[in-house]
Amino acid sequence: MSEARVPSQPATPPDPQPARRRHKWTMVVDLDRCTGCQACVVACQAENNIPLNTEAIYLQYRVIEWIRIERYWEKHGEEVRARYIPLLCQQCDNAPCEPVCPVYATYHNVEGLNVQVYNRCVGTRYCANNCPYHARFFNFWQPVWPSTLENQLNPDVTVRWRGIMEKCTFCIQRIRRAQREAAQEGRSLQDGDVVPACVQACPTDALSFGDILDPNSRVSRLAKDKRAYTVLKELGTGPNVIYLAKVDPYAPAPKKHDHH
Amino acid sequence: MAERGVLGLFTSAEAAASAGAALREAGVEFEVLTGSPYPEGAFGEHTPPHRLYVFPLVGALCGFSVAILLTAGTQLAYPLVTGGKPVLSIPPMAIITYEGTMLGAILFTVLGVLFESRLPRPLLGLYDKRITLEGWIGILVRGEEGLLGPVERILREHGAVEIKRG
Amino acid sequence: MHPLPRSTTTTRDHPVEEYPTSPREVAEDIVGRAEAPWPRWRWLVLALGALFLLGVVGLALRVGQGGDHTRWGYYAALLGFLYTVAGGAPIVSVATRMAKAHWRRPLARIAEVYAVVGVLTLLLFIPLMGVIPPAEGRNTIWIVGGVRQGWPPGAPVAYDLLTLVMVALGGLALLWIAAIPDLAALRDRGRGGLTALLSLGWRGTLRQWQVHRAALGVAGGLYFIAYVGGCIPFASDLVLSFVPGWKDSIFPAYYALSGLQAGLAAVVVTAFFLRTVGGYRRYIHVDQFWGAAKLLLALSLLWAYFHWSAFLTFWYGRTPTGQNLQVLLYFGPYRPLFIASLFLNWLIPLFAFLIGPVRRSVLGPTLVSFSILVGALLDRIRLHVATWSVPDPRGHTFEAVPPPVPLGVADGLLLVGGIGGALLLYVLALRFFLPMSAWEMKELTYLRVVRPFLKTRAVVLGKPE
Amino acid sequence: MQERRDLSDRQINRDLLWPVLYTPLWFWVAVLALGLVVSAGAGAAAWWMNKGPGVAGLNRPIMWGHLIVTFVFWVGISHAGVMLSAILRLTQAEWRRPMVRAAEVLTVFSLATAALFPLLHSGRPWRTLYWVFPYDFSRGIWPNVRSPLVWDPSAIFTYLTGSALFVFVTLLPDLAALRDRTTGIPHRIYSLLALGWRGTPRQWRLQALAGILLSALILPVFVSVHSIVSWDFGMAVSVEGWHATVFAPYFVIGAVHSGVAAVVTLMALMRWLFRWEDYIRSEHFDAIGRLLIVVATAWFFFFALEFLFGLYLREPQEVALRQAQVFEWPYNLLMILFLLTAYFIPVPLWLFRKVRRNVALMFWTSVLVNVGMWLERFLIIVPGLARKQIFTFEWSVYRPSPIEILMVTASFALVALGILVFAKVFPLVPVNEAKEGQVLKAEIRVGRRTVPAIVREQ
Repeated sequence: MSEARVPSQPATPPDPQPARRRHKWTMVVDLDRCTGCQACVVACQAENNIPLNTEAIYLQYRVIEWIRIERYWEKHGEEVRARYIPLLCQQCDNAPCEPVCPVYATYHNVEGLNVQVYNRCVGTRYCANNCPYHARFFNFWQPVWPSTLENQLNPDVTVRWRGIMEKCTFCIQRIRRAQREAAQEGRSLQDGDVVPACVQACPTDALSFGDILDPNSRVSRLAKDKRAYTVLKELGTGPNVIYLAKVDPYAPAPKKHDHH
Repeated sequence: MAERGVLGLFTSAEAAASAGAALREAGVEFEVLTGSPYPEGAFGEHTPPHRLYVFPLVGALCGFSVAILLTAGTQLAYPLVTGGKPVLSIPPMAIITYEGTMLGAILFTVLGVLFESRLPRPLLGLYDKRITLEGWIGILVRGEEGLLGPVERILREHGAVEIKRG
Repeated sequence: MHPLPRSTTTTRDHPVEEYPTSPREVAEDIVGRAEAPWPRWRWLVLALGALFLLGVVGLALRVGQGGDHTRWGYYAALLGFLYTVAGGAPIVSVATRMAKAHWRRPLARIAEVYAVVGVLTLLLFIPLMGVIPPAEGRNTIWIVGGVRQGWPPGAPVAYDLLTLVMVALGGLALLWIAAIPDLAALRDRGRGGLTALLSLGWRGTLRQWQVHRAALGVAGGLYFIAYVGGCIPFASDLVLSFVPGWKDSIFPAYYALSGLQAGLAAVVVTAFFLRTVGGYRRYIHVDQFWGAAKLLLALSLLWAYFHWSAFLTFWYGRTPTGQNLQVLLYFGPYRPLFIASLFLNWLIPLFAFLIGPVRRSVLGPTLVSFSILVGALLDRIRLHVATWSVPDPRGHTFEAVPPPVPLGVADGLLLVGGIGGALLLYVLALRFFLPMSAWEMKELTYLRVVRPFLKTRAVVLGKPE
Repeated sequence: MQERRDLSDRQINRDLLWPVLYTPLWFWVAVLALGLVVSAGAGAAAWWMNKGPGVAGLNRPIMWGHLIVTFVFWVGISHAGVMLSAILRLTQAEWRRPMVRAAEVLTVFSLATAALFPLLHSGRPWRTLYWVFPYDFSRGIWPNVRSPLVWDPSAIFTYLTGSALFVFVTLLPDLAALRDRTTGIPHRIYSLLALGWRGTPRQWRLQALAGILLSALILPVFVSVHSIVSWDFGMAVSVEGWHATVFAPYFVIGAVHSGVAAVVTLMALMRWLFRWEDYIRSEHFDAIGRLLIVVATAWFFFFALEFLFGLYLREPQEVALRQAQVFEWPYNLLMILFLLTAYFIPVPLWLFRKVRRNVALMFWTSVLVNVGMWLERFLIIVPGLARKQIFTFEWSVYRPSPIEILMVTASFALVALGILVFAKVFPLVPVNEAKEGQVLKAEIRVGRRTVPAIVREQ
């Protein structure tokens, strides 16, 4: 039986496809730098043809934000502090959302990305239920843009249809372009070639993106920081988004559910 | 009429039973037609053995193998990794294989029931509506003219209210 | 649970052994032989007594070696085995009596007498009270126990003790109520002392019978609730809460169910011995083994079903805790035990009982029941020893799988002696309470008649409201 | 069993076959009314498909709502059916006779109705074919067998096929009776369906065998079906309150609870509509009431387990979920209603023999049970999603839209319509079972009293 090979320390899950793997894209979020300014949210909106989140949509709880700023309050004795944590699809190695899809509309590709196949999706919404990070978004309505905005749609990104699921792709279109350009120049990808929209837009440089398999890439170095932790570690989803805890006399030690 | 035979109709089970016993003594093979099930051998008839239990087993085997092929094949045909689970995940296969096995068993059982009770039967043959409508009991003997005469007499002796020849 | 009509099994002409047909035969047979239920039973008592002494020695050793709870796994396993098997057996009589199944009648007393073992489990628990770590910081069903220090007072052991007391008392009450008419019969044959006392001057008036029937129903229901409900704190405090972060809501149900399965198996094996050695051939027929076999088949399927539900949930969830749990319980050092009980409690019963002739025989169900009993013991060892071997039960996640705990001399002696002691109690009680419920057998003599039906013979079963 | 009457076969035919042979006015009225409701539901579904899933009250993270609740509900109802008839056949309970077929038919129609909902509920219903069937040879991408949503169709297909065939096989002798009773075109049709049944001992014996063998085969399927439905939720590691090991047996026993109650409702209606007082007698309600007490209590035990161990680790999200279910509006009200209707009102009532033998009371209590069981599914599914993880910023509320409510209502009408039409075409109480009951009826004299008894083959 395959389960017989379960390791006794599964916090780092077995790599399902080590042979074919060339990259393992990873993002590092330094919470000490994040100011919750939402620039990343806007940049993502513009880059990925995300439908407009009007007031009505907000009131329906049907916002689509591939990256969002989670706001929560930390109470320390008398004073209450606002805390921000940018949350996006964690591109989990053991993504709970993948196996539950009946039609293989989402699966794990060799670059460690959790990809969504729009035209396979029938919209059972099971993946959204099974995503602990609330990182999957459903097109309840047919997305429409005012005619003035139609020309700003990104030609590299599919415009989704109603009734299907979507989520952060780590700007896979930019990854592909970087790879193409590298190939044309006959060189291999270097660290910093791939810059997702949110990373590009972050004014405080709180977000960094790269290939964790490259030992001297920026994310590899940051991931070794002692502040590094992953969200909801106890679920064993193996996220590829690594957070660096806030440096703060009040900040709790990096452990699970530091939302209180 | 396809078959040559005589059908004696009885209003009471007792009469039919005694007639059956008499026929048995006379060494005549006969069949009982009733509108509702009676305990086995109630009319002294003997029912040939059946092979119904073979059918579900065969069906289960077929269903099992088909399900195994389908589940294993579809996982391997397009090896997509989901959730870090092995490409050939046994537990989900077990579930669907279970369903397939049971489906095969059920289908074959139904076929077996029809086959063993010799249905569907194109022609009704010697029969009488009152068997189901009035709860009469029919005793049917198939055979040659020479045999049918005495049989008919036996049936009448034991109180057959009506005799049908075919 | 009536036997299916013969036409549904492949054994066409099975020799029909007849039950006694008159109440007085029953009285002669059963009540008459009360003093020596079966030949050479004294020797049996002596042998079992010797085993029990071995157990006492084992306990002494275990206490002498000291150590924390990790050393007491096998002892806990013995306790769990006795609690579930002996606790589950009386349910057999309760449930089948509720279903008005006639085939239960010869088995009812055999099952109920197992309740006396409850006293032993109660005594066995007392040494553990000093060993079980306190509830603080552990997951327990004592909701506040983990949060507020030392509340509710004495959690968990005090409540487990209470549970065991309730089960023991409930079982004894059920046994006693069921036996009153027979105790009266013994009294009338001149057995005095406790028998006469417990028969409460029963005279068998119509009113007394009505009250008796109602009381039996109530006692049965209460015992059922006591046992199944008791499995929640028992399974939680003696298994689940020893592994940090193990959240398994089906487990108490599984614990109770596997107990029922093993309890029924114990009843079948006992019935077999009473039939062959004990000379109750006219009372215990194939009917009984057949009916039990069908129940055992159903229980074995449920056994696997509960296992599968838990296994699948953890396998699919893939949380670190869940995966470590599966290593600990299924794929790690205790794998052989798991495989063994998988065969003994599921595969063997399943495939044996799929065959009609095996179901409808005396030997078949007996052998399968024996395998179930062995499997149940191995299963309990796996569960308790594995979970108790975790050094620190506090915390919310289960990080490291501990090494296996070998079976020591003391543990071996304890297992042998504990089971021997339980059987000793059982045999003594069997002599006191009669191995067969005489009044129910008398009832059968006029509720079950064999009549000619047209040209065949048929059994006519009376179903009083 | 005191009220047993002697009935001639002719009498039994007349009593049990009349709904097939004559059509009362109320039948057409009922069909019309139900048809209207069903078409309204169909309209709602069409609207959903046309405008998009936005017309539902769903949102993030509450992606599943009324339609999934109703799916689980109807699958649950479908379990009674065959389970009841199977258990009673296997145990040869004499009181099974009038209710087996009604139960099986209820199974078939409720299951078929349930199967509609996951498809209608999806984002693109018109593309769900490659979810349900492995047919996509061209692209070579098949259904993902690792997904519980693929286990569902396989289980439901097996169960639906099995129970439909079960109904047909046990219907054969009654089809023969109808064939002999009717004339003209109906006669032709029934002759075709009866497959030339004559009622030889061999055929009858195989009937008995089929009943028992198919029951034995369908029981494990029935257990698996609702287990798999429960795993749609139990496998979701991310939803607190779904990922519980007890879910499979908890759902199954709950399904039995709601289903047996539904059979009681149906039997009461049959007794009233078709005037079958001689066949569906108070003693039957008594027996099934006793069964209900046991089932309900077993179910409550599992409910207690689920709730108790839901709080076992006392993690913040566990506590938050249970707080929502018990204390927060509107779930607190629903929780109270659910507990009262599903257990604390009916079960104490059933303890009284008088109540169990009172058809009207049994009818209303059984209806209550199913109100409660619907709420149970709602309280499992919706709050679980509303408090999914500790991201309090994302917690939301769910208000069903008229569209959803319309579709849910229509589902009830659809099941009722199906059973009504079936009752028009086939006898809803097995005629041959009733006759056999008369044959095997016996009595035993004990002293001055006669005890009702039944003949069993030696």
